[in-house]
Amino acid sequence: MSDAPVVLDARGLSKRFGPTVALADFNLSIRAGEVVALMGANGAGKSTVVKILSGVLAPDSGSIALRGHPYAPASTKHAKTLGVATMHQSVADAGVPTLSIAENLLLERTSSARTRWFATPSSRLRDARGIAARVGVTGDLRAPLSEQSVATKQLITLARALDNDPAVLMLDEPTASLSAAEAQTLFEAIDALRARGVGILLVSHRMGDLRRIADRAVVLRDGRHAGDFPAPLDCDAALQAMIGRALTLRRAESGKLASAVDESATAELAINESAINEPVHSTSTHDTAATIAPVRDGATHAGDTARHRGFEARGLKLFDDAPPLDFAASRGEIVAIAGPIGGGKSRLARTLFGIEPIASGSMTLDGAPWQPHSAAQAIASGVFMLGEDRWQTSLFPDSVPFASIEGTLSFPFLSRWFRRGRVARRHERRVARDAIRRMTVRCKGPSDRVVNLSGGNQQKVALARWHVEPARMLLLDEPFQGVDVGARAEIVDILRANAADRVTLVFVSDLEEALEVADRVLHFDRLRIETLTDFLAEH
Amino acid sequence: AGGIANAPAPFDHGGVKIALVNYLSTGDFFQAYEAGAQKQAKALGIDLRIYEGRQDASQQRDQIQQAIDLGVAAIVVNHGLPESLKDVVQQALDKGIKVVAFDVDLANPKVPQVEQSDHDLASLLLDQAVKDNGETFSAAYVYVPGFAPLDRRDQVWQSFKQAHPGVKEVARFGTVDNQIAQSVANEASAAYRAHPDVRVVFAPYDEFARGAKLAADEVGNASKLRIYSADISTADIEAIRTPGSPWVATAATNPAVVGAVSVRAAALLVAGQDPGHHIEIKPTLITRDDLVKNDIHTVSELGAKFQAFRKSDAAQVAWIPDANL
Amino acid sequence: MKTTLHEDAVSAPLLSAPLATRVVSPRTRLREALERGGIVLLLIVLCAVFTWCEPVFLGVDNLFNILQSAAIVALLAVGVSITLAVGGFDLSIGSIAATAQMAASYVLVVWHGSAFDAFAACLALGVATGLFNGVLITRFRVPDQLATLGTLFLLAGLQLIPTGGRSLATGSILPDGTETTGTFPDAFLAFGRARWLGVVPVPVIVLAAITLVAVLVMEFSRWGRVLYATGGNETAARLAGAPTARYRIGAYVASGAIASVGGALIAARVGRGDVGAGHSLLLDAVAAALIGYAVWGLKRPNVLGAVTGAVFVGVLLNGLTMLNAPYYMQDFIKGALLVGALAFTFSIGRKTTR
Amino acid sequence: MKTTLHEDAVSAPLLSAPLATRVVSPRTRLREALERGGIVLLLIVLCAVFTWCEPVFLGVDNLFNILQSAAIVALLAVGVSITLAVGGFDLSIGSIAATAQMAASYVLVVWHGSAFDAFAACLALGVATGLFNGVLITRFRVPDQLATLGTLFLLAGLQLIPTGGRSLATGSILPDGTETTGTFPDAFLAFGRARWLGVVPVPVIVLAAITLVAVLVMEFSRWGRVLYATGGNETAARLAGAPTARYRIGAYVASGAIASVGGALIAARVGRGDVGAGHSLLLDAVAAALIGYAVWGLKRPNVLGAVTGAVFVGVLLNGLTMLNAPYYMQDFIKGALLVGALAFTFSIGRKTTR
Ligand SMILES: Nc1ncnc2c1ncn2[C@@H]1O[C@H](COP(=O)(O)OP(=O)(O)OP(=O)(O)O)[C@@H](O)[C@H]1O
Ligand SMILES: Nc1ncnc2c1ncn2[C@@H]1O[C@H](COP(=O)(O)OP(=O)(O)OP(=O)(O)O)[C@@H](O)[C@H]1O
Ligand SMILES: [Mg+2]
Ligand SMILES: [Mg+2]
Repeated sequence: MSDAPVVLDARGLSKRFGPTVALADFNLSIRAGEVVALMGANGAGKSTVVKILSGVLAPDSGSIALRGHPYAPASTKHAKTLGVATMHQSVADAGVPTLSIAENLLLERTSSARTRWFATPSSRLRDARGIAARVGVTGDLRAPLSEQSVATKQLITLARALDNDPAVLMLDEPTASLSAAEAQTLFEAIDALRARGVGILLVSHRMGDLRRIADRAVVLRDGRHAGDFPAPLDCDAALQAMIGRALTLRRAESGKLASAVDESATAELAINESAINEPVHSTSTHDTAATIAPVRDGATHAGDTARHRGFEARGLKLFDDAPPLDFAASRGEIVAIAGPIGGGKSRLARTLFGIEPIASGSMTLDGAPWQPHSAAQAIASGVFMLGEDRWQTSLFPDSVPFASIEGTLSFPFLSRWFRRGRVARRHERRVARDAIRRMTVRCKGPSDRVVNLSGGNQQKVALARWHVEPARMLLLDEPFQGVDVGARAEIVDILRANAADRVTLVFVSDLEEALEVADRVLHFDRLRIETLTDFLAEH
Repeated sequence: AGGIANAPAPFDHGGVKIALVNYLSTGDFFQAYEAGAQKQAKALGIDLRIYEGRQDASQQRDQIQQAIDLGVAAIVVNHGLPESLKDVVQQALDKGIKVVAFDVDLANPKVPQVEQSDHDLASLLLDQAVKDNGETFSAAYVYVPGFAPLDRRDQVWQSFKQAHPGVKEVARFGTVDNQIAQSVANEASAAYRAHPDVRVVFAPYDEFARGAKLAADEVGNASKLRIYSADISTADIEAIRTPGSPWVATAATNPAVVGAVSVRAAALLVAGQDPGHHIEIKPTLITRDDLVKNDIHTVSELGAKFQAFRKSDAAQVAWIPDANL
Repeated sequence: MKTTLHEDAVSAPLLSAPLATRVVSPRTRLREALERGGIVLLLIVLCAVFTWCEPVFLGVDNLFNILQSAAIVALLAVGVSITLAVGGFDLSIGSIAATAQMAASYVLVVWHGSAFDAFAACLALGVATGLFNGVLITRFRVPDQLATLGTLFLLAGLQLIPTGGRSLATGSILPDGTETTGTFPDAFLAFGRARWLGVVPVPVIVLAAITLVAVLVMEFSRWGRVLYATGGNETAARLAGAPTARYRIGAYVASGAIASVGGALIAARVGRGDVGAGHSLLLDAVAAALIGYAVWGLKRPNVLGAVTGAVFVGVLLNGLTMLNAPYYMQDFIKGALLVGALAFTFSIGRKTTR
Repeated sequence: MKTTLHEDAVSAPLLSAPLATRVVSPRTRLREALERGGIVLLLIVLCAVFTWCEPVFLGVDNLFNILQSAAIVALLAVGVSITLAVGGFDLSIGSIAATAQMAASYVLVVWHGSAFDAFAACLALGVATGLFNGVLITRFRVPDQLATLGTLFLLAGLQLIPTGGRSLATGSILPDGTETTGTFPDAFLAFGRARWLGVVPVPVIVLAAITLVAVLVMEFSRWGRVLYATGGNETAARLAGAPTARYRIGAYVASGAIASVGGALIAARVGRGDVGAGHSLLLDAVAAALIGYAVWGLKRPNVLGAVTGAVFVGVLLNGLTMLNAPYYMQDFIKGALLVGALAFTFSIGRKTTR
């Protein structure tokens, strides 16, 4: 391994954005067939590294060598032709929503001057199938990309990255929105590349993933190199280097917030140990079942007592042909609804929020029937939802005048706060300052533009929005997308600290996350809901 | 429509199809023209097909071709660009369809030319201007090239300036942006301010004159100004009559009459009679004093006073019933 | 008009706006100042030049005269800007104005209505058309430009029908042969011609009032925020509880109403109903609204910019006419300045990326 | 543009369905068929009605007559569609055509050039203008509609300058007082007037040829894919290595060139340089291009749809004049049908969301 030739060698990279030092004198070298994990807290500069190496940004200083030759990509295209393929963090950049899957898969080919200019739709479809096969995407490739789930989009992007056999492949948060099974497909693809001697740079917040495939981890803190960790990965040390302090994960129990690194940390490690050699999904969950799940399910199984303070669904059907759902969540309780992508979690969330019609069944909130018919009504009655994929469901593009932190935070409550219409900036700013403090958002001030924040901090802003007003029920759809472990712990704290008097439902596709945040985990797939234990019993 | 007793074939049993192909349809003049044509056609029991003009020469070609396909007996071409019409008109003639042209010179012996003489019209106005203001005055000229009638009136204006060295054109402006009057007014008021010495405004198109007057009222130099324009409508008459109006004279033919004449000429051709090759309708000069003195308020009252204005006996024969415009 | 929705936006540097607490070099500060003030500066320079060539230009009367001639286009531009803000585009304003102008004349001349009736008719027409547009777009999902273009043609035809394509004034003949007898009451004419204290034309006052309201709403009220939010990311706005459909309809109603006021002003000034689809009004208004993007370097639709844009063009035309520039030069210079100013404003604001 | 027309991109997460789980009931199939064929169906119905009222309508001559009268608008619509596909919007096509038409006449009448020279001049002008637009937009970052609107005014003025605003024909006076002596050679006139085998007008053949090429490029070539990709998400296309800037410029050059061919056709048909020509071309072309969105239920700019849209309007106008509908009714009916057809097509294809 270590005698393999160095394919990519970066020295003294630096990048500033105005006053923000995104990257300072950073060194990185990748060998052929080596998988290097790039770790770092939100805003540490990971994406910046990726962008520089892929020719999106030019470094302020520093030099890069690719296969021994000086490498200074003039553009992403140039980078590609030189053999550096990239899968960027944002799915939104990745594809053309208005075009079909097939056309997206072929985007590189059609963009390259070497391709034949004429092609019949059928031949295109054939080529596309070939590419899709590599990541196991099947089915009607003529469907428009805009109708695909986040996961599919991501897989399609990867397929494209693999298509023009790269010397170096960079993946920024590839698994952020992938289910365990999908992640598995991805890793297999990566293993294949590794075998072919491709150097791989992997940015991820998921310890499990990193332990599964990383040969080596490079840690960034505040844009500076903060340590190198060979496999097998010492998580604690790496996390410490990342966050700069000993990480203290909260024990997952409602109410008390006793810090207990040992248990939950080991619990997490337990998951990860087993994750190394075996496929992640099944084994890890088994361990989990063994160690944690029973306790949790015992905790509070809010029954169908009358006057039940909290949320309750009876015989709820999302579609006519879907199985009825019966479940409840009390105030003060955090319930995770976990399951693979495409299982219907978002659908369920939107239904509870009132923007999707229910086929049949009934819902109650604090004993009173709950039948919202619009987001406005839900919000007015204290039911909030954080949608998945922040740039589609929560944040506003920079062309919007108030696309600043404060503006984003106050938007849902404008009519509540400013009855007479005039927006009082001072009040808004006060609220924002407070939120930034509580959420520890890494920014210069309330008037920062959201686009300029790093992925994780953007997510924090989106989350903070639903904490500026008291909620009766809070629905969080994939709240940890692209959020580092440290930030995730912080978010978990915040959720717990505020959980006391509200129902909190977290919809996640990552079991690890579910276990960390929830008092109780319900498994949800194909529109069918069951307690984690039952689910695990079946397997 | 039923036929007319003792009229030559085919008018004795009516239903003759005649097409009126316009180059321009908007504006009082062309509306009145169409109305006149309609009336005369009705009187003759003609099924008159009117093709709208959008000031689009190539569309006018298409429409003439369409009329040919439709198998009309005659085509009246109202304005247009000779270059774009000559060949299609020839096609029509070859198919035995009669053609009459109004205000567009098709230079074709087979095609009678109905004309409101823009030359006379302009000279009438300018002579009046000299009568009112003497040989030397500084004038503002409202003109937009590219419109056949305006271009012909422009030629007169140019030669007039040659002949009267005392006349200085200090300002020239004009636009056909909708709404014309309003856009012209915006320009005019700027011009008036920049050239306080302007005494005469030559605006040979009533939309222009309206704008020039509006601006004069706004700038407040109406008392020092005289506006000379062409064409007339009831609205124009009101504008001219208003106390202290700077709009002192206009020269015009009665578009309704012209319309009627055009249709009559076509009818004669269809009936195999000769309306003559050159049919000219003389314009009339109408001054503010005339209108006030004779207490004229509408175009019809105008007709009552001015014979030439009410009806023209051009292309008029016994069997053609009066259109009573 | 183009929005990019994504995380560490690759084009983020493009979009990133100057941050409150940013240490900036004097050069950047100058650049940003130019970026903001570019067009305004140009406007001032223009005025200076015109005054130098023709002192009358700077006369109070003439300045108000410019404002008056810009007023109507400015009004329409405000309307367009509002619809642009919700991510729409109202192409029908021109014909709304034209139709409103006919409607007013019809009420006055044919129905012998009062000034008030006429004005009410205009507003009703504007609001109705706005609703129509809004419903087409939100309920029937017709793309904005498509829907409003349809309305454009619809109105262009509609306005001709009552009069059979004739202009409307005392004594014009209706299709049924009757001659109209009503007249424009002075009260109505005053609305377009009178001058407050003999100096400020009423249309200018109307413009000022409407602009003020529009700016307050768009920039300082929660309604404005929802409008911009709807334009930026409708889904996000809807999920945050904003009745986006209603707001989009609202925007079109507003632009329709404003346009119809413009129409009333035209009728009152000209004193008759002129046929004409108002295409040139549309073009000028759109030009003004789009110049508005550049005016304060905001690069987004904004009311104040639109009005400035309209005045900009007004100054240009007035000045050129004073200098006796042939009318065909005016369009050219208008275009040249437009292009120049824009290239300047937008390229200067650009930061280097790949 | 983008935001308004590809809104499903934004509402995507609300519609997300896992790959390849589309169950198609016969009802949906019918609905989709209607969605696809809606406008075409309407077109056929129209033709039937017109033929029934006026048998001549279906005559070969008349049908080609319709195509001929639609040809020029159709050409421009093709151009606009191409720019719409890259997420742009070329507002300058109308004035490009008008200017090209003047240029051709100038070459022939003033410079005594050959038919070829004139045609070359047109193309050169179109390409140059397209480049100008493209550079403004890509290099100077001026928003598409803003840049092309500027060009619109620029050309509208420019075309008047050489002749001092006069129309240009044999014997017209130039500003310098000289009288033009050149004439339009028959070779050139034939380009707009001749009929192949005495039946098919040359303009129709030109249209057919250009449409064919455009369809091939836009739908079947990789260039077309990249154009659409650029319009759908420029960042993504650029990241995929497409020289998006160059493609956008290309699109504008193409639309400029096509528009200038349209101009040449006008000149050849009119036989002189007509100042008034082509003032309504822009709106009609845009209308056609936008109807194109609906024609095949594609809901995206597409060449074939644009042409169909133009023919649609051509049929309507031709038929209505045959039925002797007064022209002021025609605009109205045109608008009404437009709006109706669109509401139908877009609402029928609408997916239920809240
Ligand atoms: N275009 C920009 N303008 C200004 N600041 C920026 C810009 N892009 C990134 N930054 C800043 O640079 C720092 C590093 O950002 P980067 O996106 O690399 O973080 P990251 O490691 O990818 O975080 P995350 O894991 O949340 O994505 C952050 O503080 C961010 O605010
Ligand atoms: N009309 C329908 N009838 C029955 N089931 C359906 C229908 N439409 C979708 N489903 C199912 O509903 C589930 C939700 O699909 P969707 O793509 O919305 O997943 P999702 O909510 O985004 O999933 P997640 O948020 O967990 O990733 C899928 O399992 C899908 O098979
Ligand atoms: Mg990142
Ligand atoms: Mg989901």
